[in-house]
Amino acid sequence: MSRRQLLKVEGLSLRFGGLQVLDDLSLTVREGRIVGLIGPNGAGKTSCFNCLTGIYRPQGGRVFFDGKDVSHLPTHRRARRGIARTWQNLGVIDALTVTENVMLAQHQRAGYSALAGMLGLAGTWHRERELRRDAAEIIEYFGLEDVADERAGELPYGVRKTCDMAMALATDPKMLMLDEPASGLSPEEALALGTTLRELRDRLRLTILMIEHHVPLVADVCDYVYVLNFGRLLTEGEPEAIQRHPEVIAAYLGGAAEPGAGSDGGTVPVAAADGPPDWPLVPEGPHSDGRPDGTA
Amino acid sequence: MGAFIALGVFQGAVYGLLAVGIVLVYKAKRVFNFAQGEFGGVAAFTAFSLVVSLGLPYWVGVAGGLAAAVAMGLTVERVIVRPLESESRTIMLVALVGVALFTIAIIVLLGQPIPRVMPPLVQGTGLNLLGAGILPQQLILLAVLAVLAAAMAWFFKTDLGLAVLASSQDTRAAQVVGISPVAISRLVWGMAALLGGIAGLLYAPVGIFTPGFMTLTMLVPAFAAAVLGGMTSLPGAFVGGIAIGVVQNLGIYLLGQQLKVPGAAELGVFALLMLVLLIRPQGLLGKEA
Amino acid sequence: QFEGVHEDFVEAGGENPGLGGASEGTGADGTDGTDASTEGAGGGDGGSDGDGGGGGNDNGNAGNGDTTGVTDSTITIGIHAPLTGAAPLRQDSFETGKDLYWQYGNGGGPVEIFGRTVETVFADDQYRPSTARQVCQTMAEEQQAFALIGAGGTDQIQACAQYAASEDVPYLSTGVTETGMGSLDTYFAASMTYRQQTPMLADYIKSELGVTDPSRVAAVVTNTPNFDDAVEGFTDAFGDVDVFRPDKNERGSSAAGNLCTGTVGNYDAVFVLTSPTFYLEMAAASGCRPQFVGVGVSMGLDQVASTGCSAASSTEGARFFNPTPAFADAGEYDPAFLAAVDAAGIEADDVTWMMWGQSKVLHQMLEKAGEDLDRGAFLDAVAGSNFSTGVFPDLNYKDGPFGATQVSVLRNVCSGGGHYETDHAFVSGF
Amino acid sequence: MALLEVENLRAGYGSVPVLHGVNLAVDEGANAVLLGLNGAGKSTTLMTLAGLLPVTGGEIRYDGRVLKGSPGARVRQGIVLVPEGRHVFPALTVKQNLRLGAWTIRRDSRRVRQLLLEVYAIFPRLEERADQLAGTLSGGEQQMLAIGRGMMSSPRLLLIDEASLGLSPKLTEQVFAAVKLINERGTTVLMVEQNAGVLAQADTAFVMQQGRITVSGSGADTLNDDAVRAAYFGT
Amino acid sequence: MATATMTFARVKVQRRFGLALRVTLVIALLAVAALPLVYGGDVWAQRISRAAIYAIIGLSINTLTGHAGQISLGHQAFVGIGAFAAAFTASRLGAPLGFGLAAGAVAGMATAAVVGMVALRVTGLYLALVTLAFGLTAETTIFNWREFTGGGAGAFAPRPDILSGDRAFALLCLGVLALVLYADWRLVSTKAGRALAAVRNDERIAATLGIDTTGYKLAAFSLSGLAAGLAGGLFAHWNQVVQAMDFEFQVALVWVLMTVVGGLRSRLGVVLASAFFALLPLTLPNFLSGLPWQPPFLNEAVYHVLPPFIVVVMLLLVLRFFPGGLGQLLRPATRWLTKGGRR
Ligand SMILES: Nc1ncnc2c1ncn2[C@@H]1O[C@H](COP(=O)(O)OP(=O)(O)OP(=O)(O)O)[C@@H](O)[C@H]1O
Ligand SMILES: Nc1ncnc2c1ncn2[C@@H]1O[C@H](COP(=O)(O)OP(=O)(O)OP(=O)(O)O)[C@@H](O)[C@H]1O
Ligand SMILES: [Mg+2]
Ligand SMILES: [Mg+2]
Repeated sequence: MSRRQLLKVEGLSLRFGGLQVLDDLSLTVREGRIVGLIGPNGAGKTSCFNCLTGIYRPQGGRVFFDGKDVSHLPTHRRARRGIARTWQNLGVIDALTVTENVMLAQHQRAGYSALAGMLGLAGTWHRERELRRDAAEIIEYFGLEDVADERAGELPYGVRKTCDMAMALATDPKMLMLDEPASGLSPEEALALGTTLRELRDRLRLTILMIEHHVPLVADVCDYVYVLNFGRLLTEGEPEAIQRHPEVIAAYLGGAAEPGAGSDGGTVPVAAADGPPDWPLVPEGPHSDGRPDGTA
Repeated sequence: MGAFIALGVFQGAVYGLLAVGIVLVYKAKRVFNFAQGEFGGVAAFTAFSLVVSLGLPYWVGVAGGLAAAVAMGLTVERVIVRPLESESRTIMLVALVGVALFTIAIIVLLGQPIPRVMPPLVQGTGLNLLGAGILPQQLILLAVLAVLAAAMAWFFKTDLGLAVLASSQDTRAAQVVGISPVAISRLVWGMAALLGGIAGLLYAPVGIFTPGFMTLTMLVPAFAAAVLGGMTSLPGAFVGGIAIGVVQNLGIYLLGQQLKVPGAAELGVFALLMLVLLIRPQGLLGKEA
Repeated sequence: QFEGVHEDFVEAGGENPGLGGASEGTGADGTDGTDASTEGAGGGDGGSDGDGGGGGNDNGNAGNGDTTGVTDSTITIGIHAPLTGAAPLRQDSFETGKDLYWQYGNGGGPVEIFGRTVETVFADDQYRPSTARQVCQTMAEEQQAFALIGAGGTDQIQACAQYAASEDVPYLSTGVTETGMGSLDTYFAASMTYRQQTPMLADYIKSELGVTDPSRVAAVVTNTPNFDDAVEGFTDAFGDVDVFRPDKNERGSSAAGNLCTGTVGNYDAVFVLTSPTFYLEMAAASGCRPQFVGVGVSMGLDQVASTGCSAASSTEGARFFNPTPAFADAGEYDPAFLAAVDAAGIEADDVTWMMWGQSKVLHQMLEKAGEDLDRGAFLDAVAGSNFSTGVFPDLNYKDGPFGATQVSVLRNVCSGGGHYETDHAFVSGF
Repeated sequence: MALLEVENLRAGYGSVPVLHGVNLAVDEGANAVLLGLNGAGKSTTLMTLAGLLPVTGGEIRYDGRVLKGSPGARVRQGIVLVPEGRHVFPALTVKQNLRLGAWTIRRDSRRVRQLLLEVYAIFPRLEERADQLAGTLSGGEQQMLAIGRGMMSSPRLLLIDEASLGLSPKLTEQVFAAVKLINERGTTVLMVEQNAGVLAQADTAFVMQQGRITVSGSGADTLNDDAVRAAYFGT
Repeated sequence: MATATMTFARVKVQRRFGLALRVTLVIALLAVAALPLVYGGDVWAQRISRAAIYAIIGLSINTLTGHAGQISLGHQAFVGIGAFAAAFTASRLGAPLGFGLAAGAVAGMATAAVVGMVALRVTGLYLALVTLAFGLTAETTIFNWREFTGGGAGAFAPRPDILSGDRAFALLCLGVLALVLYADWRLVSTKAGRALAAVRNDERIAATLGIDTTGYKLAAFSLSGLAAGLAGGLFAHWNQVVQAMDFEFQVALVWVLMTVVGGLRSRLGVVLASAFFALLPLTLPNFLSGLPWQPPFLNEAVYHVLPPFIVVVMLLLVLRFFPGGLGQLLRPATRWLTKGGRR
C-alpha cells in the first residue's frame, strides 16, 4: 500500500547511564493504520513512546511527523501537531471529574486565548458551552456518562483507562499512541476495545500506534507489528507472520502461544452499539484556524 | 577576613545541626520540616526554666529540654503530620509552618517575648581563632555536629534506616512487607526532635535567645545548607551548613562592610542557594534523584 | 550620601495632609545639615525659632471644641508600645505601669484633674510603623482617646506622630528623632531628642570616660534615616569615628564580628543605638569588652541589664543617657512612686517608672489646659509652657516641641542582679 | 483443614461498602484463583485479608484462629500480599527492595541470604538489575520484583493481585510457572487474575461478582462452568 | 397527565422561589457586610480596606498555590515591591494614584515573573525554599535600599484628594477586589483554569495534552505577582506610609496560612479568611478587654499577644478537620446558593 507515512522514526537511540534503552531504532507508521509495538518487558517500548512525544530526549535519531521534523519540539508542540497518547499508568488527573478531564484534553481546540478567557470576553462564554457539549458527546461515546461527574481517582481502573482514551481522543489527534490499552481489562472488555480501535481508525481516519501484551488483541486489530527486544528491532511484519517468527516466540511469546486465540468481534461490544456517527471531532475540528498559544 | 571565615564556620555549625534534622525528615517523609527550629526553641526554653528559673542542676535542664523536644516531636507527629499524611506536600508544609508559629506564640504567651541568656555547658573564655573569639560551647557544637551527621549517615545504612526510606516512598508497600509506617513515623519525628533539641540546647548559650530564635533566623540558612548538601545527604548537611555560615559572614564582610550593600548575609545565602539549585540541583554531595 | 533622600522624606512628611502648621516656620541654622531645608523643624539645642512646632497652633487652634475623649468625669489617654514583634516590652510591666500614676498617683488615690480621672487605652504596635499608625487611629477615633502617648520605638513614634498631627490629636513621647517631627504641631517630646543628646554624649565620652581618640570609638546605629540625625550629631561632635549601620532586621552577632575582630580592631567606647536585642546579641557575642554607651534605649533598661549581666556580665558598666534617673533610685527622686507601687500592690520595674514619669508630664499638661479641656486648648496651653516633674527632665516648649535640656546618666551594675544605677541626674552638659 | 476461611466478610472504603458477604475457604497447600470482572472487589478482598482494610462484618479465620491485627502482624504469621500495581520502593535498589521483603525475619541473616538466592533463581532478571533503582525498572521487571519481595519472608499464604498485569506472554507464563513452583514448595497461594489461563493450573477457583462469591470449585470445573462462562466471558 | 403538569409547575414555582430566596440571602449577606462601612466611621473604613487588601493578597497566593500548585513563601516580596513602587511613583514622581497602582502591579508582576523563571527549574518544596529565601533577601536588600524605600523610616504614599477620605478609599479597595474576583472566576471556568489544574497535578500529562506547562507556570507567577503588586500599591496608600518592617517573612507566612485556612481554590473561603486575618489583630484585643467578664489570669496586655496565637490555632484546627479549609466547610452553603451552577 502506498499510504502516506504519518510517523517516521530514524535511528532513535536512548541511554540512561550505562543502560542502552533504545539502540538505533527505526520505524514507520502509515496513515490510517493500526500498528503494534510489542516486545518483552523492559524492551524499551514505553521509552520509545516517551521519545516520540518529547518526554525523553534521545541521544540520537530523528522523528518526523506528518512530513516534518519534530525531533526538537517540546512535548506540547508535538501534541498540537496531532500526537496523542495514553499512559501505561494512566494519564487522567485523579483530582478532576471525568468531564473536567475531557474538557482539559480539549485545551488546544478551545479557540480562544487564555487571557481572553480570564477577561471573560464575549466569544469565550459561547465557546465554553460548545466545548462542554462536545465533551459530553465524547463521554457518551465511551459510555462514561454515568460517571461523568465523579472524580476520576475514585473510579475503577478499567473506567479510568477508558477515560484516558477519551481524553486522548478529545485532543483531536491525527495519531493515537496507546500504551497497553488492554492491560487490566477482562477478556470481554479487551474484545470490545478491539472493535472500538477499528472503529476509530475507520470512522475518524485515525492512525494508531499501540503497545500491547495482549496478543489476541494485537493479532486481531493490528495491520502491522514491530517487535522490540533490548531496544532494537527484532523483526517487523504482519501479525500472522510475527506470531510464527521463532525469535519472537523465544523472546516474547513463549511456548504456549496460540495464534488467533482471541475471537474476532462476533459479539457486538457494548461501547460500539450506540456509538454516534455524528462525532464532533471529524468535520468541524478546528485544524485549520490558527490555534492560539496557550499562554497569556 | 580570616576572622569572618572563622565566625562563619562556627555559625555554620548550627545551620548544619539543624540541617541534619531537616534532611532526616526529608529523607523519611519528603517533607520540609519547618518546625525543626522550634524543637530547639522548646528545648532551650524548657532547659532555661529548669536551670535558671528553678535552679536545678544543668544535666536536669538538658534532659528536660530534650524530653520536651521529643514530646513535642511525637505530638506533632500524632496531631498534625499523621492526619495530613494523605494531603499534598504543600498543605503539610503550611501545617508545619503553623506548628512553628504556634510554638513561638505559646512561648511568647507563657514566657514573655524578652531576650534570655542560657548558661553554657562549659564555662571558660573563648579562644582566638584567626582573630575571632570562639567560645568553648561553639567548639562542642561543631564536634557534636560532626558526630551526629556521621551517626545519621550510618543509620540510613541499617535495616531500620532502609525501612524509614522505604515507608517514605510507598506506604502501602511498606505495610505489605510488614513495616509499620506509624512506628517509623514516630521514630523519625522523635529523632528529628531530638536533633533539633540538641541544636537548640547547644546554640542557646552562644548568644542571647528570644522566642523563635531558631526559626526566625536560623531556619532558612539551615534549609539552604540542607539543599546545598543535596537534601538527602547527611555529610552534605554538614558541609552545607558550614559553607552557608562562611558565605554569610563573607557576605557581611565583602558586601556589607566594603560595599555597604544592605542585607549582605541574606543576599549571600540566596545567591548560593540559587547557584546550587540552578547549576547543580542535586547539591554538592547529593546523588541524582 | 543620604542627605538628598533625607530631605525628600522630611518634605514628604511635611506634605502629609493635616500637618497643617506649615505657617512658614523659618529654617533652622545653616550648619545643621540634616534639617537645613526643613520647614519649621526644630533644630539642635535651641537652634530654631519658636514658630515651627508648638507655636503652630497659635493659628486658631485655641478652644477648637474637639472634646474627643473628655467627659465630665474622665479623660481617656491612648498608649502604644511594642508588645510583640522584633523588640517587644514585657507585657506585664506594661499592664501594671500604664495606669499606675493615674490610679494611685494622688497619694495612693486616683489623680483628678478638674474633677476628671484619667483612663487609658492601650495598643500593641508590633514594632511596625504601619501598625502604629493604624492603632493610633483606632485609639483616637474609635476608642476616643483625647491624647496619645508613644512609649518606645522611634519609627513607630514617628508614624503615630504624623497621624496624630493630621487629625490634630495631641501626642507625647520620649525624645527620639527630630526628622520630620519638628513641623508636627501636635507633637511634644518629653525628653531630649537623640540629636540633642549625641553631642552631649560625645562630650561625656571625652571628659568622663577619657576616650578622646576618634579611632578608638565606634557607633553602631540601626540603619534608618530616623537615626541619621543622631549619627550626625555624634560625628559632628566627636570627629571621624567608625560608624556601623546594621539593618533594622539584622541580628547582633553579625555586627559582633565588626567590633572585636582583628580587621576592625578593638574599640574603647562603642555608641549603640539599636534595638535592645541587637545590643545584647552584640555585647554577648563580642569577645572584647568595650565601654558601651548610648542614648535612647528608653524602655525596659533593667530588663536589658539583667539579661546582659547573665551573659557573662557582657553589659557591665555600660552607660546610658536616660530621661529619668535609675529605677533603683526612684524613691530618692519621687517618693510618691514607691507609695503608689505599695498602694497598688504591684511589682514595679523601670518600665513602670518611665510610664509614671511620662504620665506625670501629661498630668501637668492637662492641668495647664484648664477645666474647659479640648484638644485645641490643650495644644495652646502646652506650647510655650514650662513643666517640671522631678522624674522627667524639665521641659520648656517655648522653642518648639523639643523642649528638654537635661538627661540622667545610668550605669549598668551586675552585682545583685543586673540593673542600672544613677551616675548623674538631670545634667545638661559635661 | 482449610488454612484460610472467610465467612460473610464485609469490607469497603470508608463508608462505601464493597464486599457484601464473601465466603471462601483455601486449603493448606492449595493454589487458588479468584476471578472477577473489573470492580468486583477482588483487590478489596485481598487487601482486607492482608489487614490493609478494616473488616466491617463477618470474619476471617487463619489456621483455625480468627485473624486480626496489623498488616505487620499478619506478615509475621505468614500472610503476604503482592499488591496490585507493583508497589515497589522506587528509590531503593532492587536488592534493597528484596532485603526489605524480609523485614519481619531480618534478624535471621542466613535465611535472608538464602531466600535472596532463591528469588534470583526464579527471576534472573532481578539479579542482573540488582543495583538499579526499582523505580526505573520496566513495568514487567517491577512486577517480578514485587513477587520476589513477597517471597522474601517465606510466606505460608501468598496473596497475589493480578500478577500478569502488563507482563509479556512469555513472562506471564514464567510468572505463573514461578507461582506454581512456589506453591509446590509448600506455600499456599491465592491469586487474583483476569487471565483465564491460570484456571488450568489452579486447584481451586472462585468467581466474584459485585462483592460476593458466586461460583466456587476446582479450576478445571470452573473453566467449564456455563455460569462462569456467562458471567465472566460473556458467552 | 394533568397531575404531572401540576407537579412540574409546582417544582418550577419552588425553584423560582428558591432562586428568589437565594438572591435575597446573598444580597442580605452583602448588606450586612457593608454595614460597618456605612456606620463604622473612618476606623472601620480603614479596616475594610485592610481586609480587602488582604483578600487580594490571598487571591494572589491562591492563583499561584491553589491554581498552579506552585507554593510561594515569599509573597511579601511581591507585595512589598508593589507597595514601594506605588509609594515612589506617588511621592517622588508625583504621579496620580492610578499610575502608582499600575506601577505597583507591574513591579509585582515583573518580580514574580523573574522568580517564576526559577520555578521552571526548581519545583515543589525547593521552590518553597527559593521563594522564602527570595522574600528574605528582598526584605533585607531591596526594602532597605534608602533611595527607593526610605530605609527604616519608610516611604510616603499620600492619597489624592478624592480618595483622601477613608471611606472613599475603602470603596476603591473593594472595587479592585471585585475585579480580581471576577478575573479569578473567569480564569478557573475557562481553559486556562483547566490547564493550570493539569499543570498542578501532572506536568507530563499536561504537556501531552498540548498544554504549554512552562508558559502557564510563568503566567501564573506573573498573574499572582500582578495581583500582589496591586495589593501592595493599595496597602501603601491605605497607610500612606510603608516601610520594610511591614513585609517581614512572618507576614508572608501568615498570608500563606490565611489562604490555606480559607481553602485553596475557594474564592469565598480565601476572601473570608483573609478578611478575618486582617481584622483579628486590630479588633480582638479591644473586643476582649471590653467584655464585662475578664478571666483572672489574663489581662489587656495578654490580649495583644493572643491574635497570632489564635490565627495559628485556627490554621491547625482547620487543617486537621477540614483540610480543604473554610471553603470546604462552606461548600454545602455555597452549593445551595449556586445550585445548578457548576463548581
Ligand atoms: N528514567 C529511567 N532511568 C533509568 N532507566 C530507565 C528509565 N526509564 C526506563 N529505563 C529502563 O529502560 C528499559 C526500558 O523500559 P521501558 O519502560 O521502555 O520498557 P517497556 O518496553 O515499556 O516494558 P514494559 O512492557 O514492561 O512496560 C528498562 O530496563 C528500564 O529499566
Ligand atoms: N480507594 C478507594 N476508595 C473508594 N472506592 C474504591 C477504592 N478503591 C476501589 N474502590 C471501589 O471498590 C470497588 C471494588 O474495587 P476492587 O479494586 O476491589 O476491584 P477489583 O475486583 O480488584 O477490580 P480490578 O479488576 O479493576 O482490579 C470498585 O467499585 C472501586 O470503585
Ligand atoms: Mg512499558
Ligand atoms: Mg483489582
